[in-house]
Amino acid sequence: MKPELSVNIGGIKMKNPVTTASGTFGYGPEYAPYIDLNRLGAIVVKGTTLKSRQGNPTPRIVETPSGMLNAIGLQNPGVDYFIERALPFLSNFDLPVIVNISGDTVEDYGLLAGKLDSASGVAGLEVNISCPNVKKGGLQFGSDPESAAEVVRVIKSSTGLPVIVKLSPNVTSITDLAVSVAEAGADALSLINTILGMAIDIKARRPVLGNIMGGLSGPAVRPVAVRCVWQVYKAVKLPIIGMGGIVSAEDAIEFILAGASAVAVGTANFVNPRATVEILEGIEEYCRKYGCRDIQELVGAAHRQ
Amino acid sequence: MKPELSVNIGGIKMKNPVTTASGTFGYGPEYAPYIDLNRLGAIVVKGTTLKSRQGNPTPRIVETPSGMLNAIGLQNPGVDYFIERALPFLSNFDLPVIVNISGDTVEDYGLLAGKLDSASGVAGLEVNISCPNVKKGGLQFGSDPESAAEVVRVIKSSTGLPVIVKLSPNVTSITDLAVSVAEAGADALSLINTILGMAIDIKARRPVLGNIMGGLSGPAVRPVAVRCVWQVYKAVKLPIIGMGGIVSAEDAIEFILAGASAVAVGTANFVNPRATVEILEGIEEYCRKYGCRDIQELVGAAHRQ
Amino acid sequence: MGSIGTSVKGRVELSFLIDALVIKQERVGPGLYFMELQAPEIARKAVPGQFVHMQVSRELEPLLRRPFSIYNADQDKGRLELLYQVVGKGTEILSKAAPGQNLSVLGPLGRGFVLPEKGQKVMVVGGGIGIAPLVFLLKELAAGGISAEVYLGARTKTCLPSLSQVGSMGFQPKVASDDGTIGYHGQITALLERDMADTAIAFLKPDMAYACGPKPMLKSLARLLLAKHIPFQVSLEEHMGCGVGACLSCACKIKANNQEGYLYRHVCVNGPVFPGEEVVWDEA
Amino acid sequence: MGSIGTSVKGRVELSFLIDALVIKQERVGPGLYFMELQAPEIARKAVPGQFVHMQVSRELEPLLRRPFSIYNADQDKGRLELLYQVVGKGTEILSKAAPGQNLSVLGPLGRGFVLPEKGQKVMVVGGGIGIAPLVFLLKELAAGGISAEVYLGARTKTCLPSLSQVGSMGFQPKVASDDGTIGYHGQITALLERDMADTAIAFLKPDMAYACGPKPMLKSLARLLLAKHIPFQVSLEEHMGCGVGACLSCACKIKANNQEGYLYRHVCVNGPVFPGEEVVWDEA
Ligand SMILES: Cc1cc2nc3c(=O)[nH]c(=O)nc-3n(C[C@H](O)[C@H](O)[C@H](O)COP(=O)(O)OP(=O)(O)OC[C@H]3O[C@@H](n4cnc5c(N)ncnc54)[C@H](O)[C@@H]3O)c2cc1C
Ligand SMILES: Cc1cc2nc3c(=O)[nH]c(=O)nc-3n(C[C@H](O)[C@H](O)[C@H](O)COP(=O)(O)OP(=O)(O)OC[C@H]3O[C@@H](n4cnc5c(N)ncnc54)[C@H](O)[C@@H]3O)c2cc1C
Ligand SMILES: Cc1cc2nc3c(=O)[nH]c(=O)nc-3n(C[C@H](O)[C@H](O)[C@H](O)COP(=O)(O)O)c2cc1C
Ligand SMILES: Cc1cc2nc3c(=O)[nH]c(=O)nc-3n(C[C@H](O)[C@H](O)[C@H](O)COP(=O)(O)O)c2cc1C
Ligand code: FES
Ligand code: FES
Repeated sequence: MKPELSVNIGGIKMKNPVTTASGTFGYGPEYAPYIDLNRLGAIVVKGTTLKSRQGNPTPRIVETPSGMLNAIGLQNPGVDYFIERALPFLSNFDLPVIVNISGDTVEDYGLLAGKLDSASGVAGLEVNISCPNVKKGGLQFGSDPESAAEVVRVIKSSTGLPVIVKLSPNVTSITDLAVSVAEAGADALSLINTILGMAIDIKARRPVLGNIMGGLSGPAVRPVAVRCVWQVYKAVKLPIIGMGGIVSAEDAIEFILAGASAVAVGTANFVNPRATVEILEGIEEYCRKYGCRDIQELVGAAHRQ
Repeated sequence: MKPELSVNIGGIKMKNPVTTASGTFGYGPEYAPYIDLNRLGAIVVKGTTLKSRQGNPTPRIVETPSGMLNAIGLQNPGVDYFIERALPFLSNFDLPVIVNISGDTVEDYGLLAGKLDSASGVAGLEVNISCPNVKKGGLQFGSDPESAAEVVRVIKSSTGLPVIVKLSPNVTSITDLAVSVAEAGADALSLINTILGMAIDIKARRPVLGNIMGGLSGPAVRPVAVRCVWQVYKAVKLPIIGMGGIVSAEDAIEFILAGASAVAVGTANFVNPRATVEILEGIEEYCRKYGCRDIQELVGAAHRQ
Repeated sequence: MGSIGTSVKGRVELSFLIDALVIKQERVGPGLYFMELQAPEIARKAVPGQFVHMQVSRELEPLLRRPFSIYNADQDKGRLELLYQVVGKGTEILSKAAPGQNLSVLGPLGRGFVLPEKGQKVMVVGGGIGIAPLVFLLKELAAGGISAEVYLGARTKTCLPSLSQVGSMGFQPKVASDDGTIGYHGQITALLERDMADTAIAFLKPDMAYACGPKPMLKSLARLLLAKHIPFQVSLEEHMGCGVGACLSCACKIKANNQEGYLYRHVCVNGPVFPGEEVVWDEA
Repeated sequence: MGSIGTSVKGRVELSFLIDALVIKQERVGPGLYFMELQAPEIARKAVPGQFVHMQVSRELEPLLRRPFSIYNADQDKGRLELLYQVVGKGTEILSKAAPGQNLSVLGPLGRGFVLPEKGQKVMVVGGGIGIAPLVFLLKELAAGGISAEVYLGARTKTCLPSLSQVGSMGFQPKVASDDGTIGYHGQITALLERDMADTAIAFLKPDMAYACGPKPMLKSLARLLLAKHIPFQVSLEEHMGCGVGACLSCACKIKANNQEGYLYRHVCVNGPVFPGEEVVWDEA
């Protein structure tokens, strides 16, 4: 019997719980040669801003033990270009498109939401208030519950699209943030964004990354991400998209048991371009093996033992 | 020519910058079969509390990608036992003994400091306000700058010993904490303690650790630790003992270049009981290779490029 | 918590960190491997029940060492033997180590079995891979001219590669298998319980029992032995960090006259062998 | 930023993720290895200048793939050849892959060299391991009956294992080594500069130059070629995450008519080969 895998993330209907982590999957076409995009539960595209951004100086990436640091700096062609040139490609597929948005100011978020609200083919917004790699905005909204709530309120008043708020682990209490954005009207939560880190080149005696600091992702951060999902699941009732170091179906299940209704695959795509699909197949297999008829049975199950 | 490796950590004279991370090296005798303890710059012993503590239920440890989670829960025989039974062993060696202390209350810290002040053979205190594995105290002092400062003031009024404050990475701004404890009179800083994380057993569908959450350590956390040292070095003038995922001399140099005056080796001891000494030798070699006559030249050097 | 100092002295003299050459690596059953290592210092000092803490490769992933009981130590050749089951990443990597390769081995660690006096009646009960430390014990018993009743259980016949070896030492092991492919069809503790009850067999109450195996087996066994007031020693397992008493990971509950009724002791230094009467079995 | 869509179509048809059998692994110089892989789909589609993104092992540490230029592609046999230098952890592990092992290979990736028209005068300049993609290029030039002035430089004689191969294709490479063990004693760009200035040699201005090598070499070369208005194509390197244009890690500055004077383009999809005139060399 095929287990029921569909999930509803704050109004976004996904045929299965596997999606992509923003910034690790481009806009879709990059991975189309290797997997059938239609098999994804949803796609979350690269972080989009109001105006185009060049991004940070190089090097933008450095490998670390079981992980990597990135400091891309939100390079992207801007929301208008995105709507005109990237979105049409995705309309060829039968999958919800979630647009990850970042602003320098609260107003930016409102304007972005407005533009995407009127674009066709957008299923929801993922609000990045947690990017550690840009100077203005980014993490500054994500580390203060009140600012975060303000961003959410402005977005909610600019669009009827489902709003997923992406939280940062670089805070004293991720649950305070979660509670605050939930009260402000968020429809779902994504966690986690990368953890602030850095690496130093001991020969050159200077930071490796052009931006000095970057965001840690990959298997190394998984225990932190699972903990965040666990804490937030306890604190708020919103559906959670869990991410951070997922490379296998077992990892994905760990997030689901901790409380995630869906999972996003990030860094793993770089290692294995078919990671998303293989993880989906592994989840199906786990359900069959353990007699789970509906993935819902697993969501947060580790809290109930 | 032998490079000058001695460092002074807030009044504690270390013959070289390599010490041990509290809780990973017992009280010294555990590793004496494998290395000459006299070669260490200092020893930081297991976290000590006023009364003996049983610690957390098992499992207390779980391996994660390039790291591990622990939730020991500060098992220790209490400060009196420590002074009577563990300290004498260390008096056989020519190395500063730094005692890591944890309290449930601010008063506890004062009492601990008082008792250790009058014990002979203690070179300094490392104040753990950042343990994620105990319910009371621990991290609660370490995440609020004002509480942290209060702990430091009470300790400073109870002892003339050098006071090293150990900070947690589980905060929105580690520099706020650093500035606050510096103003309260801390003589040095240790960073970082472990990062809060967890793991779930997907067969049993429950958290692996008896304590549910634990602290992440090992190479996986190194980028986060280096970042913390970098940020804190910029923010305060106190000497820093850097730690978090150091397994090789290269890793140690990374911390020193980021701003650490000394380094502590933790999880690596479990993997290689001779790690401390091998790291020390590697630092010496690096100095020779790059013509560095005094380790001081390297401290924070990555900020000056 | 009297472990500071007391357990130290021994180890200062008795434990070594060495690079050991893999002499032999052999598959001896389903997922079961036999490994021989050149480790003279360790082989010379090892006693039955002690273990080694092994780095499965030079890479830092997986990070931690893995503990394995000493299956046999050949002092003359300076060799250590291990018998291990592939259960996860670390043992998988270990099983691929080829002869000629070096592995970092820390040992011998922990406290072994307290051997019986000559003339004492002894029973040895092993289940699954828990048989590993008992074979070394049986070798020492045989060398000391001590006979023993031996009970060995496993999932299936092919998981009992040590049987002929134990036989050649002069023991006549009673055997059980979960699937009935060899010996009694069922658990080894069920066989033992039957024998203990069967007056025809004239079961002689031993002076000391030695046991190692999976937790559920040890629990059943403890129930049987405690009921008959048979003293016993068990080798326990816990997840380990350091293996040398530094990290306090490998805690197990041992009965104590304190408020809680127990103290945490540590498998790596206070064990792995503990007196069975002192273990808190409900929790185990 | 016109990369969305444009660079995509090609890749949908032309790139593959396959498990490739290691056919041959050979040490051909100090830390230099030659590897042959069975990868028919990739070999069939590859053009000179393209690269593959390789997982050096099945383990997740080191985590990321490593990019390597295609040194040669044998369509008939369905084989790919790589020439690589051990510089760190990943290449170290790769050098231990034995024939018979499978490696995950993603490719062919990126845009290769734009080949010259028949009759055009061509120059090829390679330094160190940068020679790797140029050998495939030279093979195609030879196949197309195009002759070329070839300049190859390396640290020392033994770092030039491709020399005889290039010779057997009919080229007469000019050679330089840092230590003078072969050819000109000094940098390859110094030799080239000398030749360009030497009227006796009658240096003929090429219609197109192709280059790959360490950044400092490429910079010197760019200076020389830009001064003489010689068009050139260079293969660049940047640290890579995905290799397919998804992560935007591998940025390099390409001149543009905007406020900043440059745009970031990406080595993995817009390159690795770029027109030399368009690269911002001060930054590179
Ligand atoms: C004192 C002692 C003696 C042992 N003797 C033997 C022996 O002779 N033969 C044998 O096959 N096995 C023995 N074991 C069990 C053996 O240590 C584990 O099977 C092994 O560590 C599993 O590693 P893995 O990476 O394959 O499994 P994974 O499950 O991937 O390991 C993950 C983590 O859990 C730990 N772990 C998993 N299972 C156990 C376990 N049962 N005990 C302790 N830690 C565990 C691992 O060490 C590692 O840190 C012994 C354990 C102890 C404590
Ligand atoms: C398009 C392209 C083609 C290449 N072709 C070849 C080739 O044919 N032969 C060859 O020997 N080398 C080639 N390289 C360089 C090769 O990718 C690196 O030497 C290799 O990645 C180093 O890995 P490591 O783990 O041994 O080194 P480490 O220094 O341990 O690697 C650490 C990280 O840095 C990255 N890195 C280190 N050096 C480079 C580099 N020069 N370029 C890009 N990333 C780097 C690694 O990929 C890894 O992510 C090429 C690079 C690129 C971008
Ligand atoms: C190269 C790279 C670029 C990223 N860009 C974005 C982004 O634009 N917006 C965003 O919200 N998160 C971004 N992230 C964070 C990921 O979406 C994800 O939260 C994080 O990487 C943790 O998941 P992982 O460990 O599976 O990669 C980026 C991560 C990486 C590695
Ligand atoms: C098993 C274990 C026990 C620890 N106990 C303590 C402790 O008692 N007090 C303390 O301040 N830190 C404790 N720590 C934290 C370490 O001292 C260190 O800050 C941390 O592990 C990071 O360093 P590492 O990655 O090198 O291990 C403990 C860490 C581990 C792994
Ligand atoms: S494993 Fe560290 S104390 Fe036992
Ligand atoms: S490596 Fe990811 S965009 Fe080039």
